[in-house]
Amino acid sequence: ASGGDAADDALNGISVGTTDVITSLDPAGSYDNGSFAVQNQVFGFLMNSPYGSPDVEPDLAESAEFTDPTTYTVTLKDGLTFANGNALTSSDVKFTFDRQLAIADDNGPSSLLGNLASTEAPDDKTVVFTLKGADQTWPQILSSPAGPIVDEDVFSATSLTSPDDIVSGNAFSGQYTITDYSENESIQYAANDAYDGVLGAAKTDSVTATYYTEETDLKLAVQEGDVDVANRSLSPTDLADLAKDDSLTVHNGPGGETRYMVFNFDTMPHGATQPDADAAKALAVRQAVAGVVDREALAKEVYNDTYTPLYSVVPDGLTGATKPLESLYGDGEGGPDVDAATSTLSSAGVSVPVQIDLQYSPDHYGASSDEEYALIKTQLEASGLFTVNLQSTLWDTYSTERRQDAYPVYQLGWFPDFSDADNYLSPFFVKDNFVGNHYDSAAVQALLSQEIAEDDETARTALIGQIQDAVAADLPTLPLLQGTQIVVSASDVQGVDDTLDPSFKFRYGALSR
Amino acid sequence: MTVLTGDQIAPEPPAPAAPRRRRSGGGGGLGRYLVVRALLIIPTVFILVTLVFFLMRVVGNPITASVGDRLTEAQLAERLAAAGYDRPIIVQYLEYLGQIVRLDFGTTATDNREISDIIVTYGAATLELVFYALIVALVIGIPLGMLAAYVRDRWPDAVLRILAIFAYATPVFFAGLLLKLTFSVWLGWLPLSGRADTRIAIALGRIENPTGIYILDALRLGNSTITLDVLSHAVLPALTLGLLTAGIFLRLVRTNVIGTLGSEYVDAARSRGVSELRLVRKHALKPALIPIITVMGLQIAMLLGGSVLTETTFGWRGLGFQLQQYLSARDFVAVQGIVAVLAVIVAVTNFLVDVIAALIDPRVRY
Amino acid sequence: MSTTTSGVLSDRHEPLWKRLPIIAHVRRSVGLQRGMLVAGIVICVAFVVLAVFAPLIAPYGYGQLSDDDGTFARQAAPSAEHLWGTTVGGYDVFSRVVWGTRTAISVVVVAVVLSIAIGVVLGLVSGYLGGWVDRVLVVVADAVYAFPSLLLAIVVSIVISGGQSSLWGGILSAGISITVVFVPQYFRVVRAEAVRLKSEAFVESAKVVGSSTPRIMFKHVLRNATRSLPLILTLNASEAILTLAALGFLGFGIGPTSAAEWGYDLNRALSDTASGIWWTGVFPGAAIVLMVLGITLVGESLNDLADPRLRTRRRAGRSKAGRRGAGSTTTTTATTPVDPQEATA
Amino acid sequence: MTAGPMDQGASPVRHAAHDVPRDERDVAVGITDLRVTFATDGGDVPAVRGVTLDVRAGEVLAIVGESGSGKSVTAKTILRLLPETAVATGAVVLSGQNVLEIGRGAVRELRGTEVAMVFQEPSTALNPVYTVGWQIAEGIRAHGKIGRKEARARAVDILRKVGIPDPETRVDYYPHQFSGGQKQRVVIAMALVLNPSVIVADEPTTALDVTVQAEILDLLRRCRDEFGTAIVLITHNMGVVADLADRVAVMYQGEVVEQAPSAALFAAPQDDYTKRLLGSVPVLEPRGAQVQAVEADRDVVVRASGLEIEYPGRLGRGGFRAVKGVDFSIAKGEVLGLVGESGSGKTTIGRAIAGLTRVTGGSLEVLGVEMNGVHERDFKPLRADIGFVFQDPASSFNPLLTIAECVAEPLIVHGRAGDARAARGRVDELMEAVQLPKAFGDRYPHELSGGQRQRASLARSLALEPTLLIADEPTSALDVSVQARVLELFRELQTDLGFAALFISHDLAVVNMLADRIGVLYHGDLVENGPNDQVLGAPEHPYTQRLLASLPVPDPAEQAARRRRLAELDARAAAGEVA
Ligand SMILES: Nc1ncnc2c1ncn2[C@@H]1O[C@H](COP(=O)(O)OP(=O)(O)OP(=O)(O)O)[C@@H](O)[C@H]1O
Ligand SMILES: Nc1ncnc2c1ncn2[C@@H]1O[C@H](COP(=O)(O)OP(=O)(O)OP(=O)(O)O)[C@@H](O)[C@H]1O
Ligand SMILES: [Mg+2]
Ligand SMILES: [Mg+2]
Repeated sequence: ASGGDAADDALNGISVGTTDVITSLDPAGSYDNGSFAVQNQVFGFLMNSPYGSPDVEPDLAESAEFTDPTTYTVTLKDGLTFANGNALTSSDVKFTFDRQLAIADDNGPSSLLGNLASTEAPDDKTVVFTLKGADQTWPQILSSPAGPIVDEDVFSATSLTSPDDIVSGNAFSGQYTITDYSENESIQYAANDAYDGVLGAAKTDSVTATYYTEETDLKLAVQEGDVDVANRSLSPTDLADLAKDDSLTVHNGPGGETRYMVFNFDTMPHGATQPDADAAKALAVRQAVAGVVDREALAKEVYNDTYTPLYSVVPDGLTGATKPLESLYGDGEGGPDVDAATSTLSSAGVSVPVQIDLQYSPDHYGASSDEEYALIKTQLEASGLFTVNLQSTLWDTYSTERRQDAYPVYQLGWFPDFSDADNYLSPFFVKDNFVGNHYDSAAVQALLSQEIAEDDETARTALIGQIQDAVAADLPTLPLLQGTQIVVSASDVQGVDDTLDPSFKFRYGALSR
Repeated sequence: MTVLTGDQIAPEPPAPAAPRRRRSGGGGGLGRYLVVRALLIIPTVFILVTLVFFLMRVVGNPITASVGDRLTEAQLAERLAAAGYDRPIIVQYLEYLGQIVRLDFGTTATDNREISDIIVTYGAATLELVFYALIVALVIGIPLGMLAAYVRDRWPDAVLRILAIFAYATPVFFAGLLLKLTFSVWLGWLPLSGRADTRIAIALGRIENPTGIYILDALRLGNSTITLDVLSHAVLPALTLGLLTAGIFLRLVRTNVIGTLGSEYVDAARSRGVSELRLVRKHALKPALIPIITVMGLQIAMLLGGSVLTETTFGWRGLGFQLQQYLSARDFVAVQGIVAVLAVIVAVTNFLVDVIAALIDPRVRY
Repeated sequence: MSTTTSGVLSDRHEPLWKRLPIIAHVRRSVGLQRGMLVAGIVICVAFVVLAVFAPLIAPYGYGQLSDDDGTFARQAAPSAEHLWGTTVGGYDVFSRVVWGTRTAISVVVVAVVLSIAIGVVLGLVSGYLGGWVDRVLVVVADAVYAFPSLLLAIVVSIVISGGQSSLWGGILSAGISITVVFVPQYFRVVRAEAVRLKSEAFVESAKVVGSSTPRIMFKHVLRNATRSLPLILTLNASEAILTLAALGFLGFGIGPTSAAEWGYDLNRALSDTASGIWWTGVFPGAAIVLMVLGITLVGESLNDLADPRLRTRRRAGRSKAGRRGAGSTTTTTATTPVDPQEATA
Repeated sequence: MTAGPMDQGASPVRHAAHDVPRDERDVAVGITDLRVTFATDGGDVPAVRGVTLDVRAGEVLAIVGESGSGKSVTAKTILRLLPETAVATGAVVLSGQNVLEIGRGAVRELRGTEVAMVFQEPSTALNPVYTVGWQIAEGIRAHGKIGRKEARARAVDILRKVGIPDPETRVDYYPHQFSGGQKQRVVIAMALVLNPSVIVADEPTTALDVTVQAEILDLLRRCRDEFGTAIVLITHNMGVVADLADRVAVMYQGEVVEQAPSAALFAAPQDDYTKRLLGSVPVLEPRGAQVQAVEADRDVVVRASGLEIEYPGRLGRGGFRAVKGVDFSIAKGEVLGLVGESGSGKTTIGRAIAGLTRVTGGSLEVLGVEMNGVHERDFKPLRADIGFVFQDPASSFNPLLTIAECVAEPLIVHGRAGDARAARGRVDELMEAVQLPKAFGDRYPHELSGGQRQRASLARSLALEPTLLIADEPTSALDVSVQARVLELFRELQTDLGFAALFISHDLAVVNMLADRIGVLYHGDLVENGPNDQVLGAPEHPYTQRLLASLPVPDPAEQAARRRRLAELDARAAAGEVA
């Protein structure tokens, strides 16, 4: 083979640049955005969200439904094949899910399948999932990082399969196949004729993805025309500069990423294990913080509007999302109100200023965390109600220590596994959740178990609203910002906006020139 | 970055006193010396591996680092146990040593790749970079160092020395940024980052048995566009790392050449009517090279260290860059493995440097 | 070299201030060497002044985001209010560069003091006593030395700070992690000196007289083994600054609300610089370069002055009074200067 | 300044060159009113102060004088090899050109062709990384277009002439593959190869053993005779002067104080300084020392029997046996002199007695303690009874302590005084004993002259009134005149205090002055051991005989006779080998 062919192929195609990092091409070995972004291009799902919607529809499936509250039955489309020609049957689907559970890799997404009891393939086209409990998010889970369907003839049942084997085995079931794969350097995609799912055929035959190590390099690359599309991540400064460039278009789409502060109910001021423990005072402190932070300022000044204010634990754009915090605290329109916060504190009898030990991690949620928390500190202190002791800690220590109640108030962020409001609720507020901040509300937990089992769309949406209201009142976490998906493209590239949707999946198949 | 210069390593006169001691051994002496010297690599590597093992266990684990904000306490504990990270550290250490002895460095914790695979893939990139940088450093550092020694204490010497200090004083990332802005963005002459254009990198990946050293692969393909592209990508990183090293070399050569210029045999040659230029070129340089080479060997460790920053700055995916990524991910298996290999490389280089120094110095020939 | 210290000690009868290390060096230097030394000293002194008087010189605090007129604009170009503009975080660049001097110098002091203390003691014991302790220490030092120093610094700084980036935590962990990298160097040098001195006649004469080993080690060996320390000290000081900057640049340093640190500022300025906002990166970058330049100039000059082979000497043939502006030779008719080209002693 | 009548035919005409009537053209180098000044930290140092000299073809001019008198500087000026801190005025005329005034290129042309130099230390004068052939050829090729082959042929030729065996092969050897004497021959070959009219030899034999020195002097003599070269010979050894020089110039503090034909100078020195210099030279003459027989065991201070000392090898390699089974003893109050060539093991024995080097075989009893396998703990108390004087007085003092502190060190260590201040009284006494002003106690070692430092060193070694003193070449770093005074002092003190001593030296004459008995070491074996007169008067071992014969004496006539004796000895040895 000579270099000429590859160069010619690619010239007609689209080149995408990113600073993502891939840990594994094998869906069983990764649970991160960078890897999932690739898997989304090349693997089909039983259920997947079409362009423009957060909600899932059958993808490789012909139909899918709950045959009883804990049984989910999927019928596959006719004549499905992988790119290598192998038939894609229910046996591959069963293989896919069994192997996720069998491998349960350290870095894998098997925890998403915690509710899966068994997978059966009664015939070539039918798959029956048996769940441990009623779970209305199951169709969404099928579109999550745990859901890419893999070829049982290429993948190993018990261990991770190497990228070389996957690529040479051409075991792809999505819109694209990978023809050349150099991990974290470059990927060459070619449209997969065998794909026949909800997304339709890829609009461009050939896509090249280049992986940059530095945001600035990506910025300069798209500016210089080295890449047509720059997708994740560009710093606010870079974006502001690129927006001035006429030959480029900056696209914004809703993002699923949220940033919030966590209050540790034990160690926060007046928390349960503090000498001056008082639940009401603690609540007043949380409410006062909520009333003083100025989200607009954070979004604008620190993030140049690449993040938007977030007024609920569920981000805007998802089915069922509301904005309870907008009216509950501050000036009632989302802005801060020091007077209101002052009276909240004084009526609860909290003596001011309240000393807050605020923690954040400088290396996990982007370098702008430094600015974000410096500004929050300034805002809190400017109110005169708080003195803030701000401290940053590297992520690894941070994520260990935060569970050990070392941090009274601290920063966290969330990126969804799938585009369902529940993914922003259950992991946070069920008993023994991952946050571990000792918030334990029986009411909220009851609502959650009701919501997850509710198969009526409208009723479930209402329940989701109620839960948001309840946690907005208790404030175990204080939502601050919601990410936006921002893509910069050459002006002649089309289709970017089609795929910047609340599914948070950026599909190269939508792009064309 | 660690800068050691000749006069620190060998504070005594430049004439290589150390190797001379080995002379008396007679026939088998060199062989035995080499064997003992080679065996010394083992404790070096052992100490480093041990050091890294325990340090890395203190700084955290890859699982918490990667999914610490998604999993509940119980789920996390379960995964830690599955990976064996909850066992007593000494048990883990012994197990690791056992693996090392079998030359099995394991697979990385974060992305499940064979360490040996990583070494081969990224080692080639680092090798290429360090090689280019060394060329730049030698081509610039040695002649300019000789020139500075020749014109010592006059203004060209001062200019050269201050330039050398600048080369060394400018942090790699700062120099890299300035070079990038100048040559890539402003002048548009050279590519920004990476080792080759994406399409060309793909083409290079497709050839049979790629060495991973792009320039070799490109030459094998015999396509001038590709070769040019590969070379143009190498210019800035090689300059950044090379100039830094050249500054150090310049200083080293200058000091040592001035030192040898003061020795009696130079005076003796002068008394025979040998010209000044020839004195510098012939009489002063070669003996001065012996300590210079020894220090240059030590600089290899520095070059590898410097390559971390250079690789990061220029998106040059080599061992240094990879190492930093794994470090951030607290992937101790990967860090241990790469460090062990780096340690071997450094130890072997120092060993080879000793051998080369011995070859230049006829007094240690047997 | 048997001219051990006679040169450095110079004349005992000079007033004390003239015998202080740096001053004595300046006085002994000549021509370009003096020029470089003085330039280096001036730069270093300037930075020390900046550090000491940072609160007076810097218009704002290192972590200050607003003043009475309200919040600072972000990435504002240099103006009367913000001499060197503001950063992406809204900090005043000039103030942070000035405060950064403090951080840099603190780290240098911590690193150098610790590594000298540890390195000297280990080197002395190892070099003088020899035996298996020596062999083990040498192998360990070589091993640590073979480790890419930046990585070692990163790992150690994480271990020490536990990932926290407070002011003193940051300074100490940066300092200590640099120490770990430097100790082998001091160890090597002091050990080599100790080994050399061990066979010097005056040490042997103390031995024949029956002096105890500790007495010999500290009274005779240590005091004579320190001659090359000032040089390494300056070299290490500049490396400490570069290492601190690299740590900060890679995100293992001190947070912006705890202290000002140039490497961190440079990191945050990366995308600014690529977007034409030059002032956020150029100033901290230049501060690093300048400070390292100053220290290295001093170090190199000390080295040259300490090494008889490298030291330039004044040309003879002039009266004592004419000694000041030495360097070039005015040739009187009767004087035939020996050609400088030829005589490279 | 003496400008002696130069062309009085004082020296006998011995060779062709001297048959040519002397005229001005005959002057190979003419130096007129040469002044050289160095810039130093302490101000300008006038090193040469108005020297006027000339050397003629086929003549050896020796320049003698104490250390620092400006001999080397004068010599280097002839080739304009001074460092840039030096400023020279006056004239050095070489083949009609004033070396100090001509351009750089012209000087370079002269070097090698008109004037060449032989350096003191042959091992440092040769570039270690090039073959000797390369280095010789380089000098040839620096002066004219000469092919590589031809240059090499000439190199081989000249090596043969200076007596390097098998020059065709050796021309490709590196310097380290030659012995010290051979290296000096190579250096001389380099000087000779372009047939210069002048050779400047700066202490060409100081680094060599006496036996080798004799060979090199022979070679220089042949240069003069066969090539008609003028030689400027710098030395501090009056024996060498007597052996080789036609004319002698005596320098003192940068000036030539006397200039005379060799025989005349030795016979009737004019200048005071010259007289002092000649008077200080130790001469080998029978001393008739009274030898007390070793009577009882308790009178023996040191007894070695079958003493072996091996230095451990590096990296597990076999060790090096420096002393191979030696028997001797030193009685109370007796001085044993130890001589031998460099590397024969003299220092090693001295150090073993002081407990600085481990004894590896046989037995060495020091003050009743067996040193083979001794523990420092057991030996430490005895250290008070042993004094040690080191060769180099400069390095045997801690440069950071005052003389008084250094001298007080043994007193403090052995608890005779609390600190340096308390010991001051005793220190002053000791200073007086070695004839040093008390005030010197407050000085630092580098502020004393070499001779003064050696006195201080003696004072320190005597501080505890030892019964045994080990002196390892205590005067070899000193000028003859200073050496004479120190030796005198040593003798006086020994007589007064009556300590036993091991006196190590490579100079037979020096040992003879002090010792009651002499031991001669050769390659680690004690080949001779007996009373002075026996060893010097009737040496048994051939090495001792050679050693005695090689020793130049400061008397031209006597030296000529000795030279003949040595030649006979060599002839006999050669014949013996054949047989
Ligand atoms: N490079 C130099 N810089 C300063 N002073 C020097 C230098 N070289 C020689 N001198 C001084 O010049 C004087 C004469 O030195 P020179 O070397 O000629 O002595 P010398 O007679 O050869 O003595 P020696 O017998 O010890 O070799 C001495 O006082 C010496 O200190
Ligand atoms: N520390 C040592 N390790 C190994 N060999 C040594 C050591 N010291 C001396 N030797 C060797 O032992 C032999 C005797 O050395 P020693 O110093 O006793 O000689 P010397 O007679 O004092 O010579 P000189 O007249 O040159 O001082 C020499 O060949 C020398 O190279
Ligand atoms: Mg001399
Ligand atoms: Mg000796």
